[in-house]
Amino acid sequence: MATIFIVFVGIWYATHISGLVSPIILPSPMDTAEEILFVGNNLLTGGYMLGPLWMTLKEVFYAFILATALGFSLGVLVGETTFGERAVMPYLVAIDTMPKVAFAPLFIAWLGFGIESKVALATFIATFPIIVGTAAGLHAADENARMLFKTMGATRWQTLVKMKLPTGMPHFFTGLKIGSVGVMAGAITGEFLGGGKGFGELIRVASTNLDTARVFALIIYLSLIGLAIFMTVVWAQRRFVFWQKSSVMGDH
Amino acid sequence: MATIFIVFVGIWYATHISGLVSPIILPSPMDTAEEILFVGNNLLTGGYMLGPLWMTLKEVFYAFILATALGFSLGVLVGETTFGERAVMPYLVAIDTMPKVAFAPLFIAWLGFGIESKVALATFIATFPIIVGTAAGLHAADENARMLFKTMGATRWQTLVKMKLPTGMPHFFTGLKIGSVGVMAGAITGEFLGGGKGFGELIRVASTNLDTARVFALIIYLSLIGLAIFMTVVWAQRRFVFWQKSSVMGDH
Amino acid sequence: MTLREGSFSSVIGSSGCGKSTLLKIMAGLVPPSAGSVMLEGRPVTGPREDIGMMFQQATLFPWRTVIENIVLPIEIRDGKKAAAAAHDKARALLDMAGLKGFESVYPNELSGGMAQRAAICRMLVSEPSVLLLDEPFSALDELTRDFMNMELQRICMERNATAFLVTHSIPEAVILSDVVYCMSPRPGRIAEIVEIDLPRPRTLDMITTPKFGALVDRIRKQLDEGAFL
Amino acid sequence: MTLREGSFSSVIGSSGCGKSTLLKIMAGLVPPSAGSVMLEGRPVTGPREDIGMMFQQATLFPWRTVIENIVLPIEIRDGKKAAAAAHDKARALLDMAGLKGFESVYPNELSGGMAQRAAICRMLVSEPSVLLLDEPFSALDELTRDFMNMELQRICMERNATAFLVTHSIPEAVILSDVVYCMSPRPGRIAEIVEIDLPRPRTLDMITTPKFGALVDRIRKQLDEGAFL
Amino acid sequence: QEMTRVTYVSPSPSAINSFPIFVGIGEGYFAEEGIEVDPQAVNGSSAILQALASGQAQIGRPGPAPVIQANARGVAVKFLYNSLPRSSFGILVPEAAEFDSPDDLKGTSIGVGTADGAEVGFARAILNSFGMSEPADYEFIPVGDGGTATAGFIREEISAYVGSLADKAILTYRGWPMRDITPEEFQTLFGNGYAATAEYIEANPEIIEGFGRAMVRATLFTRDPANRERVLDHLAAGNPQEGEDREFANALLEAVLEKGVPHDMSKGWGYQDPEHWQAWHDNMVASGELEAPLPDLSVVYTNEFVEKWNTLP
Ligand SMILES: Nc1ncnc2c1ncn2[C@@H]1O[C@H](COP(=O)(O)OP(=O)(O)OP(=O)(O)O)[C@@H](O)[C@H]1O
Ligand SMILES: Nc1ncnc2c1ncn2[C@@H]1O[C@H](COP(=O)(O)OP(=O)(O)OP(=O)(O)O)[C@@H](O)[C@H]1O
Ligand SMILES: [Mg+2]
Ligand SMILES: [Mg+2]
Repeated sequence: MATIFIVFVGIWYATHISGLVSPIILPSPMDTAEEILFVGNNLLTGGYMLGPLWMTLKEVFYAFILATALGFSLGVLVGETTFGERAVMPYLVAIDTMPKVAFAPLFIAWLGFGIESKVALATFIATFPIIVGTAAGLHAADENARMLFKTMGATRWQTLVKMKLPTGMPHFFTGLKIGSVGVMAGAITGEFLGGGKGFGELIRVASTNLDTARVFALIIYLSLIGLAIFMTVVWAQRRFVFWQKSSVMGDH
Repeated sequence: MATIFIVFVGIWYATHISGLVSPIILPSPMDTAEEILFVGNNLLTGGYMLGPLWMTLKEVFYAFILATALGFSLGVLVGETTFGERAVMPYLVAIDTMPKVAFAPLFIAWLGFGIESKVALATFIATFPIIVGTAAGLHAADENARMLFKTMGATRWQTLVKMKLPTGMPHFFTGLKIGSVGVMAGAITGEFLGGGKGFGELIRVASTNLDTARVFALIIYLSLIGLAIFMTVVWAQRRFVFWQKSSVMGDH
Repeated sequence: MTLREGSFSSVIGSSGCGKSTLLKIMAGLVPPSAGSVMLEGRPVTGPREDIGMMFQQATLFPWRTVIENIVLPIEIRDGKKAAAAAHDKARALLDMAGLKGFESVYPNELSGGMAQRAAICRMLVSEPSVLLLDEPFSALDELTRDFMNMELQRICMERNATAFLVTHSIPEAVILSDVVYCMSPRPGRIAEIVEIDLPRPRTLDMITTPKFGALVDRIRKQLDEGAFL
Repeated sequence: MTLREGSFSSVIGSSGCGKSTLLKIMAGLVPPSAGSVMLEGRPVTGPREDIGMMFQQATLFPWRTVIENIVLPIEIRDGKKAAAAAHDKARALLDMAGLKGFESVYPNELSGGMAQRAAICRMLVSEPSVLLLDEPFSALDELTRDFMNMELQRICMERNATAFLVTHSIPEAVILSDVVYCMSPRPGRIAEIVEIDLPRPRTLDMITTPKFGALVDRIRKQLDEGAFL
Repeated sequence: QEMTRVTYVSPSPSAINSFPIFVGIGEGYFAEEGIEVDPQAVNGSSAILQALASGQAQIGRPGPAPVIQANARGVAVKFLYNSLPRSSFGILVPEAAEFDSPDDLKGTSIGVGTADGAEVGFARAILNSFGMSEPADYEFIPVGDGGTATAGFIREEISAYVGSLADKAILTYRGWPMRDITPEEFQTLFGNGYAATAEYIEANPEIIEGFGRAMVRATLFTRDPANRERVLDHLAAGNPQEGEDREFANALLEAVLEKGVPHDMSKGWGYQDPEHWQAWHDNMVASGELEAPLPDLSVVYTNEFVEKWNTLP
């Protein structure tokens, strides 16, 4: 990991000193490092960036919860019922294909400039992968397990809860991992498009001011948060799908 | 499906005549239908929209191919090797969390305003789900199958190609489905951000002109294309993962 | 083919002749291509909950410990509370099956035979009135198998349960059953029906009686006739 | 425990005593907690390709037809072309196993016993010099089983292959083996080693000889002693 | 005193571009009028108009072209206060480039930003007047913001960039000195200003009055060089990041102030010249952005409050 990092920074530095790319587009690693320190310092000393960070974290948190709940419910609808698969799924796909950007004004019109409209956009972006993952998971149960539940006289609901859902957990988590990353991107996009005093706005300001090193620094902080969310999901998967080998290690 | 459609349009119409929402935010269904006819007519008669449509289709097509190839390769790297899982995955997650918008200038600087930069952005967005899906698929093989391949003296490569990959197909397709939808969103976002004479630009222009009905109509055409791509993937899954029940039907 | 209430029937036949399929049809899991299945006077159209079924594969759920797997039918029928109350019963069944001490182990730590035994316990825990068993003892050693056979007989007699067993062991079929159905190879038809008129309860030492031997021979001959080569 | 080249050994013991684990250790799939495995003078540290192994589950791959599943070891060892060339051989093995006509069927259409037979064919197709078999015939009817046993003996003798069989059937162990290892229940230890000095080739009618009966009894007694209840 | 809350939306998060708002807040001018301003930022004029139309915001700062467009679509939005009487856009070329006049750009590609559709109309109007038409004589490439514009210059894909005054200041400050080659006569194509829906104006004339008065006071305060430090403080409070580099903030403010000087000081701050509106309108009709001329252009803006605003207490 460290090796990759060094190689990566090396290439970056080489590109920089070659002068091929203007610093407005690609700042030097040193400038970026300096800005990282600056932002870190600002955050640690309770500077003006702390508020935006907190705002974005809140958005991401709420959106993730909502997207999980919504994606899971819709995923069950789509994966479990013919109605869902035939009648609902095409709409979900169609809606997800649409440029989310086009919906931002609608969200603002209905939900205002507060956190709600950003949460809505982020939820919107992160929900689809969870739907697809959950639905795929519901198809993963094998014939024998299905038949066993039938002979036990299980209701459809019981079959779902006690067999299909646990069996489909690995698929659900695949969706959740993708969604967890989407939620961050969604929150920032939401902030770009309207209102919201979060990190996205800081990036936007830095970007309009062509302060690219700052943009990079802010983005790196966001990435770390995104990584933390992703790792939480990975951890949750290890914890809840303990019966499946979820790591490469110990494999060879 | 038709029912949903009618209910949906009904609510839309009711919202419209209630006068709660201004037509520049939510146009009436009739206006939208009119615009749909207009756009359709324009496309069929070889009007000026055909070029942009073709451009966007090309972008989507190339990006999907690229994202599948890239996502698959990286997914194998991440799912199969400890190096990939430990050292590469965190970078991939971190990069994917970053607002793609921030990369647009870099892509344009390197690839220009032509189709390449849009393809790059769309690929970028669609790759991650495919990586996660592929990697998850590689963990899906069970203990017995792994041991069997070991006793057969299979090389790591053979184990991968002849056992882990086929076993992981359902997961791979989950990623592909999510990616297929992302690629469309990515192409349009790319067109929004700079250059590009595709459908995204038509949407932009209509949007700046506050011609919301036109925006909706254009978006609906995009959705249909997105739906077609998604359905192609679903079809491919039915075809290639024939041993798994991939539909709800015939289940109860 | 008629199963009397409280009777014990076995099906024996060459591999692939359709025994598992027959069982699934009887359980209402697979629609029969011809004919119909009646249970207690009513036709079986869908699965019924007083049927206990065991498949050829153990089909334990990896996210539940052994004991949780066993009380699953109770949980499904009567809810979580009843399932918790049934833990003692499940533990008794585990003891009987020689799985003492494996209550809280996850199924992927069981050996093949142990998984099969756990599946039998799961089937028995809800005291179904009809038992459909697909080669329940195939992965067990002879001793355990004999013991499990006797337990099965005891349980069926105690509850007046109707049992239907698929097996490949002729002695097993004879010692347990009132009727043995011999199936001919593909396409599977019932070739002969052998009534076993040994007195109940059966004991293991009946195996050495000449009458037992004669029955075994008769069935073997029947199967040899339809031999697959 | 030493296996002579070309010898046929069996392991018998109660369910869960560690037979499958022993087999996996011998195949180099699981590291032994103590002791070591030597094959042809060299210690086994990882899996080796001249070992043919059959697990308790058939483990056929659902995306390959039966014949493609069977030629898989060839495909892995010598590539696609060799695999195509081995189709005839695979078809001969299928015929032998009574699976004629099932070449192009996918595994989910096979019955339990048929899948097991297909797995045996897969193991045999690459003509391994060491065979490790985990209850290969448990889901087969007696007739098929006897026939498969004789085939197995023929194949081993023809190729001078070393075989190691886990089984629950004492007669099966006796008729096939040169040595039978009896394992005690958990924790599994080798309790007794019984040399079978019946002449080769063995035939099915040896089962009725008194010598055979004596050997079976001896092993049964041994197992009864360590009985699990 | 009861405070009335007014949500203000600007097309970008910059505080400097909306300086009267932030200085007015900082100096308490709005509070004196009983108004509590809640500043919000969206992306571009269309989003502002959508926010106004939905009632989520009361006052916004859109460009004139989108306001005309909205009225054409039956959404009654009125321009109230012209804060950039001199064009806020310019045709920018790199300092060292040999272009001096728009007709030098014949046969080239010109980058246009994405912040506003208005700049496209602006540039097209100018190029049209030089007898150039798209696509025969030039080509527009939408390049997004300044960062992508520099990428376009580096790759030599664009020869000029139609950007805002802020873009010019920022690019220059970041080491990409830009030159504005817009001919003087096009300075009448004014830039963004303050607007509200006709409905809101009708229902709350006293708020509009107070709001405008506070802005005029803030403008005067800002324009007094003696107050510069305090002004920069107020702006930094509104957008700390923008105000971090004071020298940069000051440069940007200078550019904004320069374009904000009225053509005719006697009409007062915020005055809108009907001729300039007509020019915008005609340009839009000529370029086809507007399908049909508006029957009555005067509904698009109003000068009825200008006098009251400029009568200071
Ligand atoms: N993955 C595992 N993790 C921990 N313990 C295991 C695991 N697999 C098996 N065991 C334990 O190891 C012991 C031996 O198992 P093994 O599968 O070798 O038994 P076996 O002799 O083959 O039994 P059977 O005849 O039932 O197949 C059992 O007690 C079992 O609980
Ligand atoms: N899913 C399926 N689709 C099509 N054919 C099937 C399917 N499952 C089983 N068959 C066929 O039905 C026949 C009977 O299968 P069944 O599983 O009932 O056999 P069985 O008597 O239980 O054999 P065994 O003793 O080997 O378990 C077989 O010939 C098999 O090929
Ligand atoms: Mg069967
Ligand atoms: Mg075993």
